[in-house]
Amino acid sequence: MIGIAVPLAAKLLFLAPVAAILFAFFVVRPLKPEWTHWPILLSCAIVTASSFYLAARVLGLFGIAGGSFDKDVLHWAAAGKWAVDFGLRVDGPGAAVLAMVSLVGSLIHVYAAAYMKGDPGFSRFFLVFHLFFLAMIGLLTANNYVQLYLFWELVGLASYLLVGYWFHKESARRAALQAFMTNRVGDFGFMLALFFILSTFNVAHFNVIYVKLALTQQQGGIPVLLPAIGALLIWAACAKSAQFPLYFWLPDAMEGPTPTSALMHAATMVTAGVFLLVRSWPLISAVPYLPPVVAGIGAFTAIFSAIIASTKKDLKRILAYSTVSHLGIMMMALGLNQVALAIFHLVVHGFFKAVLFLCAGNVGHAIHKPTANVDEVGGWRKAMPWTYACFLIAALSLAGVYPFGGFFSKDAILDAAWENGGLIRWFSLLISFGSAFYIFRMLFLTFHGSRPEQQGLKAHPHEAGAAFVAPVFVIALGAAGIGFAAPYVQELVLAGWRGLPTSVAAVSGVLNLAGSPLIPKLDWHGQFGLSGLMAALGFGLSYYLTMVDASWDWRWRRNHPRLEAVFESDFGWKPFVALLAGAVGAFARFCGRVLDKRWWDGAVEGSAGAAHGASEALAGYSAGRLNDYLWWMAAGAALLLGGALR
Amino acid sequence: MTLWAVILAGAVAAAFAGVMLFSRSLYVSAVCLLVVLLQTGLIFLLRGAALLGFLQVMVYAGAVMVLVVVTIMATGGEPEAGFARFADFSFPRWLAFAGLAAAACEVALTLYLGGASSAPVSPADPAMAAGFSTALFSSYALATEAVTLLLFLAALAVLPDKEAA
Amino acid sequence: MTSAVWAVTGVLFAAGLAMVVLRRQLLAMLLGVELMLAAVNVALVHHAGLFSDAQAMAAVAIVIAIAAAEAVVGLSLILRVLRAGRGVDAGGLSELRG
Amino acid sequence: MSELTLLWVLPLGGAVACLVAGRFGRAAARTCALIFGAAYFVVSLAALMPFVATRGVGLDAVGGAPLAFGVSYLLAADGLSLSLILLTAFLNLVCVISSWENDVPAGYWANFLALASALTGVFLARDLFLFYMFWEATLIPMFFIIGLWGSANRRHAAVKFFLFTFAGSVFMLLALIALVVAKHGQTGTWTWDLAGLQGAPVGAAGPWIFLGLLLGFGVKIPVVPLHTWLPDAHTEAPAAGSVMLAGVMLKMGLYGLIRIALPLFPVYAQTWAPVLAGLAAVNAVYGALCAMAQTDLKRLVAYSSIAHLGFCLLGILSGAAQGVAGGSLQMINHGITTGALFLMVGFLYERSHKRGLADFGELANTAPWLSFFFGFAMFASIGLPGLNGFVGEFMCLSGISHSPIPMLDVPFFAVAGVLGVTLAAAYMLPAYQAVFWAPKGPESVSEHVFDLTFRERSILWALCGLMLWIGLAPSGWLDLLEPSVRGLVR
Amino acid sequence: MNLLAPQAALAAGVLGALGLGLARRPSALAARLLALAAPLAALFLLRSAVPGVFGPLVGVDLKGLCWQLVIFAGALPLAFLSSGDDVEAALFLGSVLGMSLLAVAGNLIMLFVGLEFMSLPAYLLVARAGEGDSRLRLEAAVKYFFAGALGGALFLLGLALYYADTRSFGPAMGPLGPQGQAGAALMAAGALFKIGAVPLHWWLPDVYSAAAPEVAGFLATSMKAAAVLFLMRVVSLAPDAVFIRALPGLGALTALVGAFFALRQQRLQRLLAYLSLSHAGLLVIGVGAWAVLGKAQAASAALLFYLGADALMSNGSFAFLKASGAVTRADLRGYAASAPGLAAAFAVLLFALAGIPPTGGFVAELLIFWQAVHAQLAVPIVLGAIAALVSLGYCLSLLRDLYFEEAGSAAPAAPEGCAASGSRVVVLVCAAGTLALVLAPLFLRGLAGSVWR
Repeated sequence: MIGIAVPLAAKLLFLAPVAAILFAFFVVRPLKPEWTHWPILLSCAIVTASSFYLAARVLGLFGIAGGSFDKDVLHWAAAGKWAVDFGLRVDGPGAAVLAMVSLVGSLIHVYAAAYMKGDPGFSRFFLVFHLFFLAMIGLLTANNYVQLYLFWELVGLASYLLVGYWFHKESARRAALQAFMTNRVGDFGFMLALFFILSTFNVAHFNVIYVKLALTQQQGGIPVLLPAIGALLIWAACAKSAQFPLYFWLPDAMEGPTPTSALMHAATMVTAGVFLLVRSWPLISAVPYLPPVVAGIGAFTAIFSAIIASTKKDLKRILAYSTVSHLGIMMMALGLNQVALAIFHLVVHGFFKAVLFLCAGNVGHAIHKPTANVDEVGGWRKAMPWTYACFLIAALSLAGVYPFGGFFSKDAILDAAWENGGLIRWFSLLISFGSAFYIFRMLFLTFHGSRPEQQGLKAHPHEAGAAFVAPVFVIALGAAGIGFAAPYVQELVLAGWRGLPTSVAAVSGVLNLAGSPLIPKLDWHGQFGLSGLMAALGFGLSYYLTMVDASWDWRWRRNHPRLEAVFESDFGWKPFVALLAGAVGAFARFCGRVLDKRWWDGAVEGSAGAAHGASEALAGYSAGRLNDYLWWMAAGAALLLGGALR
Repeated sequence: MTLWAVILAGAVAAAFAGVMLFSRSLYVSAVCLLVVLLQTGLIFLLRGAALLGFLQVMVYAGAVMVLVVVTIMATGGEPEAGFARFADFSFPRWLAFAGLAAAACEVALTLYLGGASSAPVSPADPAMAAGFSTALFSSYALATEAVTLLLFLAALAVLPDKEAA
Repeated sequence: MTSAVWAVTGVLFAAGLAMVVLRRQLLAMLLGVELMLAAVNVALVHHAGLFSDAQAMAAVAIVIAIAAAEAVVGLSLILRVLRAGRGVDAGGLSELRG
Repeated sequence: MSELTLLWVLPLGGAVACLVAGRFGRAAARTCALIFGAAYFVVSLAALMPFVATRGVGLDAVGGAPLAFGVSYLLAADGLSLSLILLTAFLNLVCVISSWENDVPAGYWANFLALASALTGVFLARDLFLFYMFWEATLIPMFFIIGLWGSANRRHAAVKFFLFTFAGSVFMLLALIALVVAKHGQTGTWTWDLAGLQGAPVGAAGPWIFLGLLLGFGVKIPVVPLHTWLPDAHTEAPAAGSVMLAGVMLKMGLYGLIRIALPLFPVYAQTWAPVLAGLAAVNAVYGALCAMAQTDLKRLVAYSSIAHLGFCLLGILSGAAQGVAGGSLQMINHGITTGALFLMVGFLYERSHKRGLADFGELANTAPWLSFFFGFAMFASIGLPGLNGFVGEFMCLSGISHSPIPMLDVPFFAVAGVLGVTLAAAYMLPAYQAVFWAPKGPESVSEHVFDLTFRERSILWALCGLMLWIGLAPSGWLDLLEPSVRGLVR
Repeated sequence: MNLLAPQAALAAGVLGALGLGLARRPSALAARLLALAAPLAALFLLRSAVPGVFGPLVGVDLKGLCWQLVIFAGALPLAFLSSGDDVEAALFLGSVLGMSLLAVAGNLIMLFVGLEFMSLPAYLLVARAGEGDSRLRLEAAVKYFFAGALGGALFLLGLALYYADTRSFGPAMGPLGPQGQAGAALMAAGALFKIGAVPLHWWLPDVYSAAAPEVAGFLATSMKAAAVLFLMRVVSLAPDAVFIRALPGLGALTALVGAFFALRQQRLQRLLAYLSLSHAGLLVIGVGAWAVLGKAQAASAALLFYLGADALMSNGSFAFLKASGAVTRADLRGYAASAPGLAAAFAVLLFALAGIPPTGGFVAELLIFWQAVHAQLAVPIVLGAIAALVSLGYCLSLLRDLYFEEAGSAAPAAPEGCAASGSRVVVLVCAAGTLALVLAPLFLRGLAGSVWR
């Protein structure tokens, strides 16, 4: 569409992983499976370099010219006037997320090489892991909805295979299935939205859709199906980004190996939903009542899952609910029309949440388990100083403490919510409080406390080695310092949109990006002060309940088993979903075994039986008597005669 | 005059046919049939087909009835007492009778509807009666020959089966 | 006249038919067959005269001959049945059924 | 002999040759089958090549003077026909190679080649008499394949299969006759020529004729109330038989719709479309629901076929370019994907004589290649983008959601279709997990399941390669098919 | 005199056989040669026969010639297989002669003569021909005889009524009066009895199942062909006869009854008998269509083709019973394993009987249905289709026994000897012919111009 040649870097984004996967699968795996990660790590390096180059290109940094581009490279399918072409779109939001994904992803690859060493499925893990990486890159560089959907499904596939990686475990199998099925339920919306988009706009390309939509809006209206499209896309995003009501798969998905949880179920894959909404924001924001819905979903999910996170004991589950909460925050930002903020928080969250997960992985590794329970650990800050340090940095970032990354992104969002006013203003305060509470509760329980209820003292925790710590530390540095990149990210996002001449007018009109602040105002009197206060309150409360009244957690569980059950079932939502799934299953069994097999096929088979029965019944009329025969002949002749005389 | 003679012969024939139908004894039935056939022969005569009447008497009375009687004798003569005249059916016997009676009524109706409209009766044409015998051996020769051959073939019926031979 | 002839034909034919259909003994049934053929002959002869048609006369002659042939075949079959020890009762011939 | 005649005579000759070679032992027969299967494949490929060059445009035809009864020997091929024939030849070859080690008599190979011949005839015939002959002739070899080499309940399944499908086709035959008679009433000449029958004045009998055709084709597809022969037949057939049955024979129904019913009755094709599409939607959803309830792996795949053909039907009925083309492509796709699945279920069955979901477990550890290929084909089957299933389903549903036909453009059909896509995962994945992931149960026969041999892997690489090829670059295939079905686009 | 050359040949055959009987020890070989030579000679002489009229009795038309072709062809297997003596040869040839006389009959009297001529020897043939216990054959013959006699009498009454109304033994000049209608109906009853239409069919399964298989084949083919022609002749008498309207319905009913009764049969020959009955029903539908279509040549060609195909299918399938020695369905189990060639031939015949392509049976059934559709006989067509479906059901279950089941413990011993190998030849030839008949459109191309315009 645009007469710019695809730069080599963009090609390498695909060529390197594909080549690495093929080489690893066909050559390395049969010969030396434990070396599978080498070609893949090489590919990671290439991809990271390429994506930073592309980000620089979009920004025009370091004298690299070219900017954004959007170009078709493949005629995928065509019939008559209907055609879907595949292409590459490298623009601001894409490049920003791409840079984070490739950097964090590559480091997690390095971590995984150490973490998964010696596992019998090492080779399989790396292949699928890298396949995911490839799919995520594809998702971020897709230039149309169909292509986006393609990679959207592929990341789902990778998620399925990795959540079910330890398939001998019942829980892992169930979690994998649940993850995939829930995403399928979301994809129901996405696919339907695709069809509506295609039938409304006759095209799936973002930039063309933006222009067409802008033209329609200039004529003072929106396409009939647009509200449906928007709602369906939001639904799809809710599944992928684990928003209420479809959030429940993500905590269970922690059954996968820790690198998977870190990369896919925290830093990157789950943000695909947010990314989809960013891409679709011109469409969604054109329907006046949809953004508040998005904001509402986000805010509710953020608080809801923060509360549940506060009650969990499994480290990875706490982090999973935290992820859900932060994805809610991103959605909230989108709902408030703060697109750039949403992307920025997406990037920042990717850093600190990856660190938190990898630290949890290190802790688990110390007790030779995929994940740890707070009952099994405690007071390990001395034994695992590096891990502790990284966790602390990330926790501070998550809680939004200046100058860590989270402050710049999360508090900016809360700021925007405050400015927005209304109910969401008070939600933002609660989120601030909740985030601080659950993350510090986790920190204290894991690294500080040493209570009799915990068995951590009996274990002998230790750092697992440089390969486990170094990548984490590098990411933690990113988590600490990323806040200062905020201006660049803002510039990246805006420049990205600007760099596409055919759509710039439409986009700037639709998005109204200019007014969005990326840096939270250091306003001590307003939201900033309040949210800081709430965070401090959360910190204090968690300190009191874990360090001062050390056994409080165990006590209330013992005293209020029913209350715990309520938390355990996510306020009853999980049983409800299970009930729904069970109902579908029961209906399917009815269809398959009763309706189809017993009734309908029974009727079909019965018709053969009926024919035989009729035959047997008729046989009674053939007793072989000659006089019968003759009588019938006379009767027949008489009937003919009677007919003839009529 | 002829009409009344025909009616009389017919009535006699009908009466004997009835007896034949209901008689338990085969001898009686056979004799009744003989009477009926003689009456039909008489009707042939009355209608000017003397040759045919003669043929009727010859063939039936002379040949067929002898055969029948011989066969009756061979089968052991009269049935013992209590032997049912009428056959059993797969359905109630009255139904068989009723059905057949209905059919007979139907036939009667047919004849009534059709018979009345026929042409006036002319006296038998002697030339025609003579012409008939020539026809049998000229234009109807083929049929005659065929029937002759058929009679030969029918005669084969009396030959025993080859196993029996 | 025609009506009378047809009445005779009808009554005789009906009696023959009843004989064939209703009677139990095979021989009686055979007699019925003969009666039916003879009954038809009455009508044919009458109409031959009526239409002055020698063809019909020839037909009657042929029918008589055929009736004789039929009687021969029938009687021989009945005798065979008898010799095979199956009596002369039509009711006994019901092994072939179903 | 023209090339088109050769296409159907060659495998038939192969069948005879196999029988003759059978006199010299089983090895000779199978070698013969391989040679003829390969030759047939090469010839069908060669026949398709000109169409690749012209991007599917054109027609290759054999026409003869009318014979008795208004019948004439008319064969014609376009992109659609030849693609389906190529699919037949390919799957036939797959069947031969996959049964290579089975110790079967010459009749086995002969039946497969005869089946291929009849199927080829169906796709070539342009004379309805000829078409019906080939159509019914396909039943005979399949009857024997199921009945002689199937599993436990094969006898019943074979009879049921034959009887049920014949019940449909007998009404189709009556409809064809009525069509011919109607045309005769107009022109005074008897003809069975498909082209010559266009625009026959059917009058009041029209709906009945159309219904008769639908019955014949609908049983074969199968459309939902007419489907119960399928699970039994597929389940009881030998592996290779299921491959041909699902891979090609089900396509006959759709092909008949595309080639005969819809073009001959363009008006009914529109006015009845909502009803038919409703049935197709039911197919998609109900097939999936039934599949969810199955405990027999092969039965499950069989029900998945019902669901998949629902998508095809939706696309073909849509009257939109992408739907029609996608529907035809999905015919090919389904042949490859479901063929592969049936093949692998067959491998499982050959090794263990079990098919139940509960009879296996942990195969991913002991038979990694099998689990890899099964997973691959499974994801293709449930419509994972990047593999072939997605392309077809996507285009079909895109077509139905943007249909130019009145009443078809309501979102209901697209919603039902997408629901079917969604449910596909709900029956496939649990089955996959039960067989390949879950721990072995007490009744497990997994220890008998050794991994795929080189021969089996080679077949599956070919099939999976095709899945990937069509999934990533379907445009070449669409170019081939689209001109043939353009007539159905409103 | 060319007109009656085939009949003359047959009559000579009959006389020869009768003469043979005069010898002290009649040569069985000579009798068999005679039985074979006479129909072959008749077939040969048929080539030079041309349509024409000879006196009031003989009217040879194209239909009559074609039908004789089918009749003679259908009789050949019995001629070939007959293991009988001179008496049987005479009876067989006499019956064929009767059929051919019926085919050339020019008026009703000759028709009646032909009817009785073909029937009387057939009764005796049923009683005599065949091996083993004659009880059942005798019972069948008696039943056949009485049914036939009643049918003949009904026909004769009809003839008289018709004659009284029209003063003619030939086609009616004007519209029929009530008497004529009644006569036509009764004559049709006689013809329908011969075909075996419901409810005049009861004798048929008994006779076909008890007679020797080859005789049953003869009755199911030649006799049925003659009966169909007989019915067509009656229909031709008066186009306004009311009974014609009942034919399609009766045919459909017959097809259904045949199909449903066959379903439960365990004895193969009885099953084939009911199958034949079902086919007879289809033929009656065909005759009905032929009448509706104004006696179109295409329709009679369809009937002829059907009968021709049936001559192969029925003869072949009955001969299979003789060749295999199978009596009940259980005997068929696993038969394909022990005699693959014969089983394959029987399979072909079964598919043909069920009307499945690519066999001649399919083309035949198609042609009949075609005529019926053309005549717009909607309900009979659907009923006929259902009957075809039911027929297919048991043909398939026979195939299932044949191929898919393992042999039972008491498999029948394959009959040995000349007769068995002769019947094997018949089965194979019939199967091959049935297959070849599917190419009918090809080799009937010449006819297409005249009949199928």
